[in-house]
Amino acid sequence: MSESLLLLPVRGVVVFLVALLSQIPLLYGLLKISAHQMDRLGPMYPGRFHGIGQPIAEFVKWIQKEDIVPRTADAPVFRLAPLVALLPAFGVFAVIPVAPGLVGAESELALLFVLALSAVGAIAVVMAAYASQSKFTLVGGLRAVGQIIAYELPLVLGAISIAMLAGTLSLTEIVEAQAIPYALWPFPFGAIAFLLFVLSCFAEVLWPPFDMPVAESEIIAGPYTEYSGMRFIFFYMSEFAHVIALSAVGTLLFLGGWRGPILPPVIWFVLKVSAFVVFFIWARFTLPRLREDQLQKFAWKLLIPLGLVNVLGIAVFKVLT
Amino acid sequence: MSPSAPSAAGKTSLTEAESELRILLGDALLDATEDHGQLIARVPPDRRPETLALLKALGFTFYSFCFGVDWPDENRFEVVDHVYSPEDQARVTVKCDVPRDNPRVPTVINVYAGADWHERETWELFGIVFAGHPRLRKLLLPDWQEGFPMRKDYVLRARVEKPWPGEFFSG
Amino acid sequence: MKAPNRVTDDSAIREVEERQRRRFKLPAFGIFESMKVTLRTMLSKAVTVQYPEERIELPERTRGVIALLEENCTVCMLCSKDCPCWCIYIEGHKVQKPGKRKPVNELDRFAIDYGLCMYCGICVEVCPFDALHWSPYFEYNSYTYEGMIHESDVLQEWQHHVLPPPPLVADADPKAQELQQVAHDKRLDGVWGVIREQDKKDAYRAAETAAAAGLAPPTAGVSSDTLPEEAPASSAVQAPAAPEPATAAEAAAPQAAEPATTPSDTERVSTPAPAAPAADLGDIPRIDPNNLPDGIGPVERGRLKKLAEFQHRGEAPPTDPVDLLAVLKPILDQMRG
Amino acid sequence: MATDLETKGYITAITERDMATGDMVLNIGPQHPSTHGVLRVVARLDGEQVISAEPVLGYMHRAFEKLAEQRSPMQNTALFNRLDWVSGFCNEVPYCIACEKLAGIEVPKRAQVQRVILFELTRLASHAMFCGIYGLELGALTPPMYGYRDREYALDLLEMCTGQRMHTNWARIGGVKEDFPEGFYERIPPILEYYRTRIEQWLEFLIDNDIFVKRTRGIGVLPVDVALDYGVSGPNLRASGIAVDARKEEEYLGYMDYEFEVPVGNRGDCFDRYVQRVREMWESCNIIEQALDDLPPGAINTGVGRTFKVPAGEIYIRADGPRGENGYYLISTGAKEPYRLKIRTGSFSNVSVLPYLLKDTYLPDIVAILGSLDFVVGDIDR
Repeated sequence: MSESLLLLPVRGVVVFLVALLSQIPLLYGLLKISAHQMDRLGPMYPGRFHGIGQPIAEFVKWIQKEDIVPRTADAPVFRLAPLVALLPAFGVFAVIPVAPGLVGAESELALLFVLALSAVGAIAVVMAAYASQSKFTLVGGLRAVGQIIAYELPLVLGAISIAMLAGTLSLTEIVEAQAIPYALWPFPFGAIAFLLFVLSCFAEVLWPPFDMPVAESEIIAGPYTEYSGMRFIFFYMSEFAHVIALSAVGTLLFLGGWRGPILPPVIWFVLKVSAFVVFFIWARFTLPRLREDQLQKFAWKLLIPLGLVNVLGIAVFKVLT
Repeated sequence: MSPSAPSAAGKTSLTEAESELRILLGDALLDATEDHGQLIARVPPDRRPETLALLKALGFTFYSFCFGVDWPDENRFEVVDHVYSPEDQARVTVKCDVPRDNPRVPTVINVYAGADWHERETWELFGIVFAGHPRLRKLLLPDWQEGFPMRKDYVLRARVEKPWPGEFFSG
Repeated sequence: MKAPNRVTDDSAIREVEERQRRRFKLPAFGIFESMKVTLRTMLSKAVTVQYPEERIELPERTRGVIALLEENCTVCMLCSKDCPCWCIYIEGHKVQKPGKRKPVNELDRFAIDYGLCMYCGICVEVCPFDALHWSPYFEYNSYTYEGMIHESDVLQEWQHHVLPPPPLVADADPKAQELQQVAHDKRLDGVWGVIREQDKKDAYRAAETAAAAGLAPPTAGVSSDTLPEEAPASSAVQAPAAPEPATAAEAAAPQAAEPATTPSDTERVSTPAPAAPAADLGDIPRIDPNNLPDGIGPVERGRLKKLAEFQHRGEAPPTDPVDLLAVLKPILDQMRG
Repeated sequence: MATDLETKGYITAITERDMATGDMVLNIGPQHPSTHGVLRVVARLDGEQVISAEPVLGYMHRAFEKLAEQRSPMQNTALFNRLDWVSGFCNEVPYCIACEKLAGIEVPKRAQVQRVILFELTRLASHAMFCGIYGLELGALTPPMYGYRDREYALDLLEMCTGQRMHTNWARIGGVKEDFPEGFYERIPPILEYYRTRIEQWLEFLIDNDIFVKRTRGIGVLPVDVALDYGVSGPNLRASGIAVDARKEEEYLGYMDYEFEVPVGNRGDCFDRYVQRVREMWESCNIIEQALDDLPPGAINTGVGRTFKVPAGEIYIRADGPRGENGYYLISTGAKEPYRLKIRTGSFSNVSVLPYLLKDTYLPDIVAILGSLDFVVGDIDR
């Protein structure tokens, strides 16, 4: 017991570093994939080789910028909001198992923890939107809250379906429970849950086609309009951390986690998460965005009923088998 | 003189429009000439809405634009409206003269909703007041702008502030 | 209001609707159509040209910057008069020259304010004496407003970048074609330094000193013979139409070109000398920017031109971020062999 | 109240009214990602719903009509490139035609055909850009890059011929400046072929996309009579279902000789306006092909010099540019400079219909509608 207590800070630091450093490949992939699908090359100069140093350069650029707090803003809330966004997003990393036994904090309720923390982001958005005292942030904040509430439900329903199928909330056990070969849940329950999960992920991280809260062609940057410098990239970092965390959870829930032939588990895990992330980026830069009311209709009239039916179906399925 | 005559459809309908206008407006139609494929009708300023309403009823439904012309020598402004008939492919220009010291002409935004901005533009550039226009505010110019830039006596400052470099050197 | 009685053909919209009906077998299926398009693009080669080290070749007519040929300017002020932006400043004075009846104008100052210039080309068009030319050069920006006012020395320097006007299409007016050909040849003879009076003098003096020093003229004779042959056969067309210094210079230049270090030689990069003068980059063959070898891509062409520029200046080309010499090595080898 | 409005600035008045009602006034622009420059839209919002919206212009007013009164025809063509910089060549041609018609100059056929080729290439470039940019308005980040890329092919041709990509200044009174350079003909057919494949791609990329259809179908419906009333022209008017096209109606540039269709829409919503432009690109390709086929030999200019004076008279010449009816009402008193030149631009009238279109829509629709009108702020403000 004392040993694990001693290791706690070490584990914390490692988790933090993983969360922080994983943003570098994500940002680089984002820049490069988006560039190539736009028929561009993307960054080419920093770091000599194909702009490999661009994420670092971006970071340095942003922290150099002046940190502006608008005069009319509610300063303490305004300053606090980025941290409230960032910390839960990083916290999710603590319970994600990368390989058997390789996890920040093994928990029986890991899935619940993930879902709970990802909802905290909504509070940060509201704080930012309210504290900025700007009309664009107000519209963006209202949209964001509506959206996160609407899409938290399908996300939970998708995850709960899997938890029910696996009979556990522990991510490690969910991976173990997935049938051979590596990723198979009974049809159609798994497929529906997957669909719900993926769609809600887009909405959770505010990426197109569900990026109305930050729709740059309508309301500049939504809740983040008034932010600059360090605080602005905190939001972005939390967004990226969210993307990675949700991709990792998606991998664990649906793609069989670290399981795979020949290659070591960690490699498999990273590969699968990367595939998830690449798909996210690809769709993000391709699709136009829906309108706010269409998005709400989509969630409440289609996804949530679908999720409920799915959960019901799984319950019946579980009883029968 | 014009090398390109308007299309046959336009020609007949222009004459038709002219005769119609003559019948309906009577003496108010001061002058009607056909020039370069368009009918130029001159009416007194107070008959402007009526004329345009007639033209609209005759099928000239496309409101092209309205603008002013400054003739300081003759002490008058011209208000020119241009309408187009998509059916007959004919164009009619309606002109009315307003005195330069009291330029007032009734608005036509009740006839053509699109005249709104064009009249505002003419108002701010020439100072021609369109009586009855509900939103006669600056459109293109800033609020602090004084004077009416398109009048001939308004000097284009870009051509005054700096000496012309094209002046041939002496000596 | 009458309804428009024109025949309306909305088949375009109908087609699209029909297409949608055909395609949308599943709801939201069209999204994958979009994603297919981006995926295809992602896997194909990007169209980006990495500007500072890769350059596309600009067309000859590109209006990049206005170059001045001071010798041709008669200070007639037409350009300055017709400039819509009033951005050309000319100063001059009258001089009575011996042997001339009337006093002649002499140019004191010719400056163009590129902060005002709108690149309309009117000055070049109205110039009756061909003193102004467009060149595709475009890298003359400045951080200050004053820096955008370029005086005649800089304008003159840009003559090096002027390209010969392109020949016209085959079915163009024959007269226009002929004129264009004349202009083309005139320019081709002196793109990299139009031959001016001063050059002629320099060349003449250099030839004289060379003769006095007893340098062997016969080898010079051989190489001077090769010069006109390598250049496109143009002097025939040029001779009647260009009574300007160019013809005289052409006669003077070949004799003068041999002493490898005369200023006129370094100017005349365009004439591909058989043996490269040792003034610059060692074993690189002379690159004639107007007569590049066939079958190379636009990027390589641009690079070759850039290299030619360095060669012209006698500087070593940069190796960072792209080593021009290394990249162009196959082409240079090919040109050599 | 009316006098209040007359004395006070417009915005002040609106704000005051709003203090009373409590609706939110959202200032979109003049510096905003989706207004293509410096257009400003003052929208009164009730939540996401737009109660009313009013464009505010003038941030880019450069007094072109005043400037033109001080300039000779040659200088004016260079100026008018800057009206609508996305389709520069289309702006200078009608002015040249106006001067030519007043002076009774017969333009050589070869020059006419060359003008048509360049005109339609400019239209291709402009529409190609629109097709991409409109994706950005709806939030897709990739299409604008495709739009810019595609446009560049047509602009390359323009640059090869005229020397500049956008501000061509190539049309002259009595013809064009110079003939095409060698190798110009060979470059056109592959590029037309490219554009045809692009059209197919836009169909796949956006028109087939459900989200795109959801965002544009039934949004910003513009009935024909309203469109005519406001003087909306060009693709925007045709998308509403009436085939008004100056190329078919006026005799200019010999457009009567070419066989092409004037496609029209049937609903007049944003989707139709998009399809309209995609379809017009196709027709432009056809026109260029035909023009290339019957390009007669001969002179390309009547050689009107720099001292050309426009004879007295008045004339209105309109042309169908990519943004709509682009016309010049020229009143000349026999001097070099026009006495009065009214510049009728497509965008000005097209944007004037915005208060009608934006009423009772949603906030995101503002952007969708603004984008679908395909305006250029320089063209609005002049």
